[in-house]
Amino acid sequence: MSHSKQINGVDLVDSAPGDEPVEDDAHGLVAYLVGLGLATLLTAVSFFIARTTLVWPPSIPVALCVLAIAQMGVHLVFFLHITTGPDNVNNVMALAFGVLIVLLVIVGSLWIMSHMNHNMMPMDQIMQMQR
Amino acid sequence: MRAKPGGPSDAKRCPHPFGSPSVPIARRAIILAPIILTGCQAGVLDPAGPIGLAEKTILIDSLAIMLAIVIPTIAATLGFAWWFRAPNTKARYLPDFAYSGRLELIVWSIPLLTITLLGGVAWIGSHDLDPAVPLPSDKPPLDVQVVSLDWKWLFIYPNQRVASVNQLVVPAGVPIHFTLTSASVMSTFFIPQLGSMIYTMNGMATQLYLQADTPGTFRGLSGHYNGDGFSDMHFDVLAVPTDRFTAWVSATRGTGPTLNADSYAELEKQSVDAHPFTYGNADPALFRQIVTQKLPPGPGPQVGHPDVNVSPRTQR
Amino acid sequence: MSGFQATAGHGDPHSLGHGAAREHLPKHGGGHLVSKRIVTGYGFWIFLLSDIIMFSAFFATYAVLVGATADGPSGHDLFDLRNVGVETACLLLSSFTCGIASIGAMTHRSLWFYGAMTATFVLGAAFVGLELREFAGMIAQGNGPSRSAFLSAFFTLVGCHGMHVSLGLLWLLTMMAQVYAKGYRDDILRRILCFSLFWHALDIIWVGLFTVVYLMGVGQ
Amino acid sequence: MLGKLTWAAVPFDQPIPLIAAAMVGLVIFGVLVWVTVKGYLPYLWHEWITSVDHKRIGIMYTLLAMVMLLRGFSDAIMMRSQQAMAYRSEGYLPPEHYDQIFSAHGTLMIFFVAMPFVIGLMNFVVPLQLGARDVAFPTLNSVGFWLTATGALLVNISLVVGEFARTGWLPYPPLSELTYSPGVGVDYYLWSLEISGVGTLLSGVNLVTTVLKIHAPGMTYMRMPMFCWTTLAANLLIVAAFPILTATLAMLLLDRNLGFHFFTNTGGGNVMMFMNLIWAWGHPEVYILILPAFGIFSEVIATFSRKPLFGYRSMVMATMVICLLSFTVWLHHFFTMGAGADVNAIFGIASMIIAVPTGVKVFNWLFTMYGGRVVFTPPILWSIGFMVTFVIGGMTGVLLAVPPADFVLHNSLFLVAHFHNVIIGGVLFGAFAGYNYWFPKAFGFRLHEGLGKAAFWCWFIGFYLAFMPLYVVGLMGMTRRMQHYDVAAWRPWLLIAALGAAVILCGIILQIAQLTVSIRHREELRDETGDPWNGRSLEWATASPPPVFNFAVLPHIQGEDAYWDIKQRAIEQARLGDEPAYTEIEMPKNSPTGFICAFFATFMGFALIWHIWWLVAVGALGAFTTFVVFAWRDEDEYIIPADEVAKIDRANRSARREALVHLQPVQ
Ligand code: HEA
Ligand code: HEA
Ligand code: CUA
Ligand SMILES: [Cu+2]
Repeated sequence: MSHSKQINGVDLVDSAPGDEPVEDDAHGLVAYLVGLGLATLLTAVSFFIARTTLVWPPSIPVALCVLAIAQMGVHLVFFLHITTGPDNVNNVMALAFGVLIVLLVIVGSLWIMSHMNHNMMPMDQIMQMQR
Repeated sequence: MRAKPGGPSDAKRCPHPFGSPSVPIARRAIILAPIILTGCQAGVLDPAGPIGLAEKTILIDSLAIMLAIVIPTIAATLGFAWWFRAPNTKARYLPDFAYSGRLELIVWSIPLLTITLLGGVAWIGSHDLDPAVPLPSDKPPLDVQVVSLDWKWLFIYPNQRVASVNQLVVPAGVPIHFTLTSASVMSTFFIPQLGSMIYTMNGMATQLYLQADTPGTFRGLSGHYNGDGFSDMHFDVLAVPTDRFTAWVSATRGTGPTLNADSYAELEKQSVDAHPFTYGNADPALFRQIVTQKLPPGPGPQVGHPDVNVSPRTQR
Repeated sequence: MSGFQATAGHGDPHSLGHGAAREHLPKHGGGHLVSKRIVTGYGFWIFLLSDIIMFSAFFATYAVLVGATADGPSGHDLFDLRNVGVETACLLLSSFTCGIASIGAMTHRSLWFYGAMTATFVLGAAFVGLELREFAGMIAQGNGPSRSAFLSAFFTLVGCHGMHVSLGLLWLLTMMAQVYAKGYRDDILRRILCFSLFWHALDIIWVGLFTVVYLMGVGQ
Repeated sequence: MLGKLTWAAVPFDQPIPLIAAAMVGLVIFGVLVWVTVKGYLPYLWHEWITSVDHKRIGIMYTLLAMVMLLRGFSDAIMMRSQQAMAYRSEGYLPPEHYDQIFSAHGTLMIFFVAMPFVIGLMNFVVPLQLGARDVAFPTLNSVGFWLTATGALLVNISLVVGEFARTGWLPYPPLSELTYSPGVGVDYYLWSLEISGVGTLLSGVNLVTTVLKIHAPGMTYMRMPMFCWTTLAANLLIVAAFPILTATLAMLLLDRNLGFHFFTNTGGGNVMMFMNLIWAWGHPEVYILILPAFGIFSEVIATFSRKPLFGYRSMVMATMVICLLSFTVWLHHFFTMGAGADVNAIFGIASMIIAVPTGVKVFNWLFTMYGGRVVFTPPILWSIGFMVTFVIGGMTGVLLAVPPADFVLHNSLFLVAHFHNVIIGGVLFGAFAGYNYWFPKAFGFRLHEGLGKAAFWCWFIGFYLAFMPLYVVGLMGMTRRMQHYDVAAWRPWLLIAALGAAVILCGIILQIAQLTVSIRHREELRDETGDPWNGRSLEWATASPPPVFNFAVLPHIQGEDAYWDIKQRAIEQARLGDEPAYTEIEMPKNSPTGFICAFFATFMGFALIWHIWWLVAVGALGAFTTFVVFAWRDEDEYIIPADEVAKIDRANRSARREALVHLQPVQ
């Protein structure tokens, strides 16, 4: 937390999310270029994997998820400049909180709903009755 | 129709609140104050079957565990507030008492330990009393299919090929396996004295096992609000000796209307306050057709006053 | 304040009073309090997180309903990966040009700014156009959102992103007009910062979208 | 031209709502005429409606809450009297009317009473406690408030034009789908909440940013008053939970208006997904309400025990733990749907774990009183009443979190008793404590103490009379939302409950009396120094009511209990600090953006409900134009010259200097 870095009540500066981390813009441009390159690469791999027959099919969704997470990371670092500022703890904390909630909502819902659907499938019940 | 107080069978269904000796009597008196008041009034605390009994026990145990902390907390609140009132100069004034590592530890660990205990109860309880788990019994369970309609209950006995509306007749001492669905909106099937309630939903089938230990009449209802006719959507559960049940089935069988897709479509329309009646012949495949939506869900409100699209009123 | 204050005060050196004049605090200097730029950026960041959480609800719904096709077509029958590839390329490039535009704005270089903003707009509009064409095609074949729960979820999830992009385009034009009319004023630069955050965030959501909806959908 | 709207929409056959609405209309009209004739309109417009001052906005939020509280309470009285009468009879409210009443009661109470009340208090107090001049985004703050007001207005319009939802306060499908609720009631519900939800989200973003980024120098996180922490936690929850509500309601809207199939019986829709999503918002929501209340109690108990809050760090920790855990328990609202033993048990245990940090809080309040000098003012009476009542409500909550117990208690009046127990005993008591506590700060005079105490006792006793019987009938198997019943054994309890509601009514009347009497006698109750309670945090360091800029000079904070330290030093030295060097202050200008946006949003919402599409377009365009025009302005700040700042501050300093003579160093 940025304010924990206070000295005699004086804040060390923190930065806004998305703020340019470097003063000289050539450097900024480089960051965007690197980001673009990495993102293109990851996207291409994703699209390739989705249709290829070279990998074991059940592993495809996993691979896609990993690639997507990687690409989101690339965007966050190179486009949104998160984590590269002088003191970005606060921004990252907020991001972590958001990601946690997103995960809870998605994973929680899927978990709950899969149990519900499983327990209430009419087919299940019918099979049970025909037993 | 509710349990009549004073009847001979009542003694059994209405156990003395001080029945269990595990907790000292005086403590139980406090714990059970509200329960003594409700006494034998045909509710959750007056169970008539194994599920209800177990749930009541869990309820009371958990309450007792928590009261052991909550009552001292309330007492301390009142006590501290009064003793440390400003005019009381006898009380010590500790203006800097704002931290104590030892107290902090106690403050976190007391609730934590309590919750650990309760959590154990919850874990075991949910597994043992999972509504979809069959009851241990040497008798094979009786299958009953339940359909909640706007605003009445349809009970189909697939193996007996009979059905009834707003009246559930079951043999006492035999586990009942309910398979439940809804013809339209969500409802909850609930017989307070027998225990666990469960939702009914269109296109889905939920499972529930219950059992009435002794003969008696119990109230059943929809726990979940489901529209204008909700308050009238209750039914009587008649738990009868097994031979009486068989007699009821054979008396019902063949008399009265037939339950098939056509009569079901008629029944499915919204109506309130249906008096109990039976179907002498029930199509055993009907339930499956309802669950799989081969038979379309209920039509919803048809009467409108002043205008269906603005504010429909139910006809009564 | 403040009667009982022991130390003599310092006026308002921390621009807590929202002083635009104090905006020129040395950017990474030693001021005690955060500048308005940081406050605005942070607030918008929080807003974006909440937007992403909203998308997570749509994502969860889509994931739950993906199999509920009501005997209608599934993603496998409907999705065209080439179209999605082009859409992705548009959006990714526009993220890049948007970055250029914000560098241009921060350094007050109009050529960069206007050029890159225009490019962003064109790419974004192309994306929206492609998506609309896809939607129109599906609806024309009777596979609109009321066909099945799966399609409801699909149209809502993807459409919600598309709507965000469209609103972003509207915002983009407003920003260009504001810079044109008022120049690179501090408050306008703050809005440009927010806009670029928004645009990049949409790209992140799209990554989730094309992965979960299209790539996994086709693979089913 | 007018969509579905015809004369048939006005329920001419139902005199009660019409007469009520006519009365309200007359009163509003009368007030408007009075305001205009007296020439107060410009004052209202410049000082309140267009104000972006967080204090004014906070006060308006609270006012909105109180007015809606009266509406919600009249609903409650109707329900209690209906159930008292409707034994083996229809009572006086037919189902289609009764069903609207409990739905409206729940909706209003949660969204337009409890929420605005706590948001109002947070808005008013937090910048003052942080030593800031305003919130992070003053204009957005105003937009947020006015959008909330729009939602409240729409709900109330439904009383006269059309109907309100008859689905309960959470519109479970398929009952809320077009097939089973073809009327406009559910649309009223949905659009009101979508619009006010945007407002709530804006205020959440605003307050999170304020707490995290805008402080006086030296106000580090670990020096913030407890209320700021709970505000942070509650607003983080708003930011994280409200988008889920918006999305969920949007899906239901799509189902109803465009034939989508998210939650329909047909087309593969899945009603369980609605329950899942709505409670993923709904459970965090109840902590959004209670956390600020916890903060208020922390302030009040510390102040009136004349001691610092006990275990500050523990309290911070507990707050943040509750904030996170609240997102892991939502399934406990549908244990009886059949998710299976593992899922039920895990969510049940997660729910119970919340009792741990909550218990820590309760015990820390206890130890705050320990060794203190407890002064029994109304705010602390509410707080002690809360501690006693809330632990009971919390306990029954934990009981409901035990799945097998919930299997027989779900949807019963036991549940209704639980949540009124925590909401009234927690949130409402907290709001009233805060109201009594900060009223002098807001208006410059205290509230009458005797009447305040009397109101408290009526509420306290009335609450127990009204809701303890519901626990009993709940255990007797009575479910919620019953329009009539025919079980004789339930009736006595429902009569007691009705009596309880009447006692609460006395409490409310006493509160209104308290307010009127206090206004009459404001000169005697005047708070000259700005520190009427011998407070500890920074809001007491400035005048009451505070000047627009809050602090003439930003305080430098040296420790926890910021103001207490400064004050003790002044008392020891028997003099105030040196007069600071005053400089000019820049403050944000007023802006009608919020009001105009809300104006268009009201029409847009109404048009969407009734399918008047041209009006929808007009409303949307209007709102967008307002924003662009707002964005175009060049000057959004004005300057208060240094000598004016000095003049205002010197007046307060002299009052304090006088008061200082009477203050003794703490023994
Ligand atoms: C914030 C939430 C809140 C509050 C405060 C209340 C307060 C009350 N509620 Fe409410 N209630 C709900 C939330 C709330 N309720 C919800 C969510 C439901 C579920 C709805 C559903 O089923 O869908 C419900 C349902 C509900 C029912 C329906 C039960 C059923 O389903 O059968 C009943 C029945 O009597 C009831 C009664 C009361 C009563 C008597 C009060 C009383 O305590 C009265 C409250 C008193 C006031 C509101 C005070 C007014 C105070 C002032 C005006 C202030 C005075 C002015 C100054 C200070 C200047 N409530
Ligand atoms: C402000 C609002 C508020 C608060 C704070 C709470 C707090 C809690 N609630 Fe409540 N709840 C509601 C509002 C609230 N609730 C509403 C509105 C509903 C119904 C909605 C509807 O259906 O319409 C509801 C419904 C509800 C249910 C669903 C029941 C059902 O539908 O069948 C459950 C089940 O688990 C539950 C549990 C809890 C728990 C475990 C807590 C805990 O947070 C309580 C923790 C507090 C304590 C335990 C007391 C203090 C602690 C100690 C003194 C320490 C020692 C104690 C122990 C170790 C036990 N609540
Ligand atoms: Cu709900 Cu299956
Ligand atoms: Cu909950």
